Amino acid sequence: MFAISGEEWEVISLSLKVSGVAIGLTLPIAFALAWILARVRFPGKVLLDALVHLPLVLPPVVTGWLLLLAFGNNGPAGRWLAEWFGITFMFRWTGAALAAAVMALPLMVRAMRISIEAVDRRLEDAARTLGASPTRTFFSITLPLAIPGLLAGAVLGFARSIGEFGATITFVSNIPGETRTLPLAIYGALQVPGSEAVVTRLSIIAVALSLLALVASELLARRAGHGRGGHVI
Amino acid sequence: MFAISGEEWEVISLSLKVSGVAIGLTLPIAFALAWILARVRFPGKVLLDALVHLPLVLPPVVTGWLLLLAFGNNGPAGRWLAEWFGITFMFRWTGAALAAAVMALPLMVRAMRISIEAVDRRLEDAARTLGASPTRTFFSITLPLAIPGLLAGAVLGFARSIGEFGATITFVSNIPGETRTLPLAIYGALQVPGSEAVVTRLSIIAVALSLLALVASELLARRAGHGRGGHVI
Amino acid sequence: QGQQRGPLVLAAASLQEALDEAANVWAAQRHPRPVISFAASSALARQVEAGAPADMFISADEEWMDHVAKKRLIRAKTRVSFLSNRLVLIAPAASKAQLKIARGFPLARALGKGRLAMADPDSVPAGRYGKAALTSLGVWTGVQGKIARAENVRAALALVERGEAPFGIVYATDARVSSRVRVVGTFPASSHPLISYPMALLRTSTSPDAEGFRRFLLSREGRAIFARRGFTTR
Amino acid sequence: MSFEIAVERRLGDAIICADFTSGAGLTALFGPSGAGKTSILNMVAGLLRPDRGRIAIGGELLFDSAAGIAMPVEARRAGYVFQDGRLFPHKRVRDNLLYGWNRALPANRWMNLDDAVAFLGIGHLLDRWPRTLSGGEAQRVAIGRALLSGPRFLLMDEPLSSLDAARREEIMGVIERLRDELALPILYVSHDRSEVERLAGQVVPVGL
Amino acid sequence: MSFEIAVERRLGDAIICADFTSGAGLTALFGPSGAGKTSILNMVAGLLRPDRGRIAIGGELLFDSAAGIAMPVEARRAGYVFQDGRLFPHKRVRDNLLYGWNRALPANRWMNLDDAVAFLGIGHLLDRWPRTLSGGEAQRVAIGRALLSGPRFLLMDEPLSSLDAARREEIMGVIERLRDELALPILYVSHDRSEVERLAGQVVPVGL
Ligand SMILES: Nc1ncnc2c1ncn2[C@@H]1O[C@H](COP(=O)(O)OP(=O)(O)OP(=O)(O)O)[C@@H](O)[C@H]1O
Ligand SMILES: Nc1ncnc2c1ncn2[C@@H]1O[C@H](COP(=O)(O)OP(=O)(O)OP(=O)(O)O)[C@@H](O)[C@H]1O
Ligand SMILES: [Mg+2]
Ligand SMILES: [Mg+2]
Repeated sequence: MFAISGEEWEVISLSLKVSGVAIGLTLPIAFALAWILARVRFPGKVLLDALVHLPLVLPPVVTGWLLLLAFGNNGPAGRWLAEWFGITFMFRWTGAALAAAVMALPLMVRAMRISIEAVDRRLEDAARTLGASPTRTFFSITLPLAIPGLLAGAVLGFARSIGEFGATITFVSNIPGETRTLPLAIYGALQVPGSEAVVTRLSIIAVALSLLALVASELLARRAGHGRGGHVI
Repeated sequence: MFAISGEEWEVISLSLKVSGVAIGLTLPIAFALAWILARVRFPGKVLLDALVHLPLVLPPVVTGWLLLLAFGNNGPAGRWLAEWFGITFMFRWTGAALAAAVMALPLMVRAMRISIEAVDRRLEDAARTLGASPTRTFFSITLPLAIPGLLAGAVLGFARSIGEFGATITFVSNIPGETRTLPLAIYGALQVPGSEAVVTRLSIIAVALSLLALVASELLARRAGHGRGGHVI
Repeated sequence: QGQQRGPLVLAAASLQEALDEAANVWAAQRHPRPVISFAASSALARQVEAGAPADMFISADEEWMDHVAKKRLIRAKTRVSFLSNRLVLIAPAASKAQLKIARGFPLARALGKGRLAMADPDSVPAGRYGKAALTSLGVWTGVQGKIARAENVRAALALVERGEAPFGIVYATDARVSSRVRVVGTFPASSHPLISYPMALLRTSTSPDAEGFRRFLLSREGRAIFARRGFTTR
Repeated sequence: MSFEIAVERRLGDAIICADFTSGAGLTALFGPSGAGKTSILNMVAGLLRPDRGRIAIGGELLFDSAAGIAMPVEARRAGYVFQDGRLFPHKRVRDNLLYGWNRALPANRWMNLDDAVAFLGIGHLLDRWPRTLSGGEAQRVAIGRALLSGPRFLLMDEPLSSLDAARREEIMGVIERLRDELALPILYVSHDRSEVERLAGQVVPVGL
Repeated sequence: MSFEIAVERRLGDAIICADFTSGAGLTALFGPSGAGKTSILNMVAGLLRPDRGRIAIGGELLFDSAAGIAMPVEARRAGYVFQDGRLFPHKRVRDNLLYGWNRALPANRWMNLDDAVAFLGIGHLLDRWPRTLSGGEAQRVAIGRALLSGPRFLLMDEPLSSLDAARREEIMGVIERLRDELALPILYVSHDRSEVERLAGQVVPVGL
């Protein structure tokens, strides 16, 4: 049961590539959004907040469909990106990564936001009096103090993207070697009677992958946490 | 376009019931899990952590299938619950609520955990010296200080459960009035070509519901946040 | 409560419109309206397997019906394959592509760099029929690297509707309701196994109306409803 | 004997140890910064576990590593004024003050809110959130909170450090009364020699 | 003129106001708890915006509500020793000390790490995390961090409150040298009359 076929290796490495790229590229965007939502006051903030939550609330198939409308080769965003940056998504792993990123975004933003809101502003004030500009303060104080949320967000997002199915298959369909990630392979297997063994094996692999991410993040959090939790005075 | 039919009202109120019950009942469980993961050290902690993340990593369809195996009328847990408590899940809204709860759990636990980890333990120490038992301290200090994470977790979970599709349809099917929640109704509409208007309307309703939850939580957070963020000394 | 509850029917999602209409007509004849749950045949079959308290199962292919039959979960005598469908090749409505479906027809060349949208040829019934048709026409090896495997027929249809795929293979019933696609050609019935939708009462069935509804679907009136939607009835 | 303390505890590279018994009244811990004064108070309160040793107050045994005894923090009834304030940020001043009071048995309470508020001069602050308090205001609330919990003994870690002379005078007067009238055992940390001379019956040097 | 300060700011129900000019040297703010001393330092540092007023130091204008001028905090070059410590919990003591130093122009630095470490007696703490420091240790690190940032003036809010007499003496000596040799303008808050008498050229009463 645990002999992994060449085809399955392909699925696994594709899943890792898609999720890795999706989360890696989304991390800074998610953090920026979290910071804005935690710290900046502006009209329409609730709308931005709702927009970020959108992929969570809608059935994934609808999100996939919206992605198709916007980022398909005939969609406005898709056409624009193809024209200016030569990026296309349709039927490509880039599309799977986009879907994974969009689905993971709300989880990442929330986790980070909680952590940013817990950062003691008096420490940022102290940094400013010591000559740090707001940007510097952000990178040297706010960001490192929010690392627990950053890591938690990354893990949540990674796990979510490893499991992402509905939006991906609707947006970029299921193309072996391009967009067939683990969940798509699992789903395919589930459609055939008597395929429980394959489903089980692939599911265990998916779980193992995110378990690795989980453990890695716990270790990083422990390292980053050394100085934390103490008294400020 | 915005005339909501009687059937749609049924779907909306069912969705609210399912998500409300799911999140309401899961809230204390999620908080307890978050507290254990944040505070207690024990062997096998990573396993518990992984177990909580499971529904995030697996494609929802697999989660639904596992629920079916465990909580179906022939499943071990399902049989046991039916025998001892008279609770059955198959094709019932209770099953939809179970699926929603399971899918929302990892998000809720994570958000709460971050907040609990940010609680200053020196305040808990102070409460102890003032005569509060560990339990009392938990309820009067830790829990209220973790309210931001609790609220964030509840909103994330609610949004997720409003959007839950794959596990629900696999576990308890798509039965009007019992298990056909908003995403299932949207899925049904998507099966019919040219039904974009219905899909759009139902999607907007789903988004509006979670927007309400979002706004409510922000208001609650603001109220609870009055005393926060200040200096301890 | 006071109103009697109709039989619970588990039906393949692709039957949604037709079966809903049939249920309405049946209900108008002073029967309790059947409660119908539409989902993928695979999900429904697994629910039957898990002891679902339902009355009737209508699958989109014989394989899943065989699966539950083997487990003795249906009343074998009530099993009947009463509907059929045809496979068509479609293109976006604006497409000017002309293709005549025949042995070795140049589908791969017509696709160019584009992809052929169809339900997953390895798992979803419509995809399996499509694969069989293309294989028997001798064009499968040329196009198999150019398939966009969709979750189901409707998703494949959407890809063609949006013009993301230049061609697609769907059921005739799906193609006829979309104004944004054009049927390029119909696959010969002989090019693939017979498409059939089997129906059966479940062993757990308790509803006194289930058999009545089943008969209604098989009646001339019932068949007419499906025929109007493009199904072939047997 | 009020305090019978003999404890040892390793913290990082440092070893904190204390070994003293003291009579009734106020015992001052006196020593340079980093000597271990706060750590000793934490061990007495039960917040820091000694590696070994024995702690008894007024004859009651709170901790004995040899006998495996360690009374839970909340049962010790310490009135601890922390060096770092520790007001509960989510409770208004009134609720901070009453936190321990509400949990104390009525028989154990020996001060009520009005008295505490009066001598600390914090009546106008009762409905405020801790984060809006000035340093000295927060410190006075912390003193009040500790006293209102009806403690059996007091642990005070530089309780008057950021108060002005007049306030200081007043609070010292109250501490003297607690010491004399209630015969409350008090462990007191201060760097101010005049404070120590005025209040302490006994001075224990730490880390000297 | 060192400090030319005329500000007003409403905080809750209280109105904090200050209006004074002072010559070279150290100016002590003296007043009861809650009078507004910390708020005044915050306004000078730029952390609290006055409702109206004007702040100039050594002839340089930092804030003028009439002219709409408000220099950003980081450009003011204040060496602020906070009443509540505020060490960065995620940086070791060394990195806390060097935080401002690294950001200062070399020409603006007037003290180096070794000197600060020596007179504050914190050499053995350089690799420690702030949470492991005692109250007085943390306070000394905070003083060092402010001095090392190469400030143009100092704001010190009870900087010596939890230090023992010997340390206090040493640090006061350093403050005197900064005042006299570098002619740094210093705003100093303390409740200790002897400290104020020794250091201050001028005493500004607040809230009296
Ligand atoms: N976790 C730790 N790791 C290493 N050293 C520690 C740790 N916790 C405390 N210390 C050290 O233990 C010593 C005692 O600390 P303590 O807080 O008891 O001192 P203190 O006498 O109260 O000093 P102060 O008057 O400055 O408050 C200090 O030198 C401190 O640096
Ligand atoms: N957000 C706020 N809302 C209401 N009152 C406030 C707020 N912030 C500060 N105050 C009040 O403003 C006054 C001045 O506070 P400040 O911290 O400047 O006093 P201080 O002179 O430094 O006192 P201390 O010597 O006790 O530190 C205090 O009475 C305080 O309660
Ligand atoms: Mg101390
Ligand atoms: Mg102050």
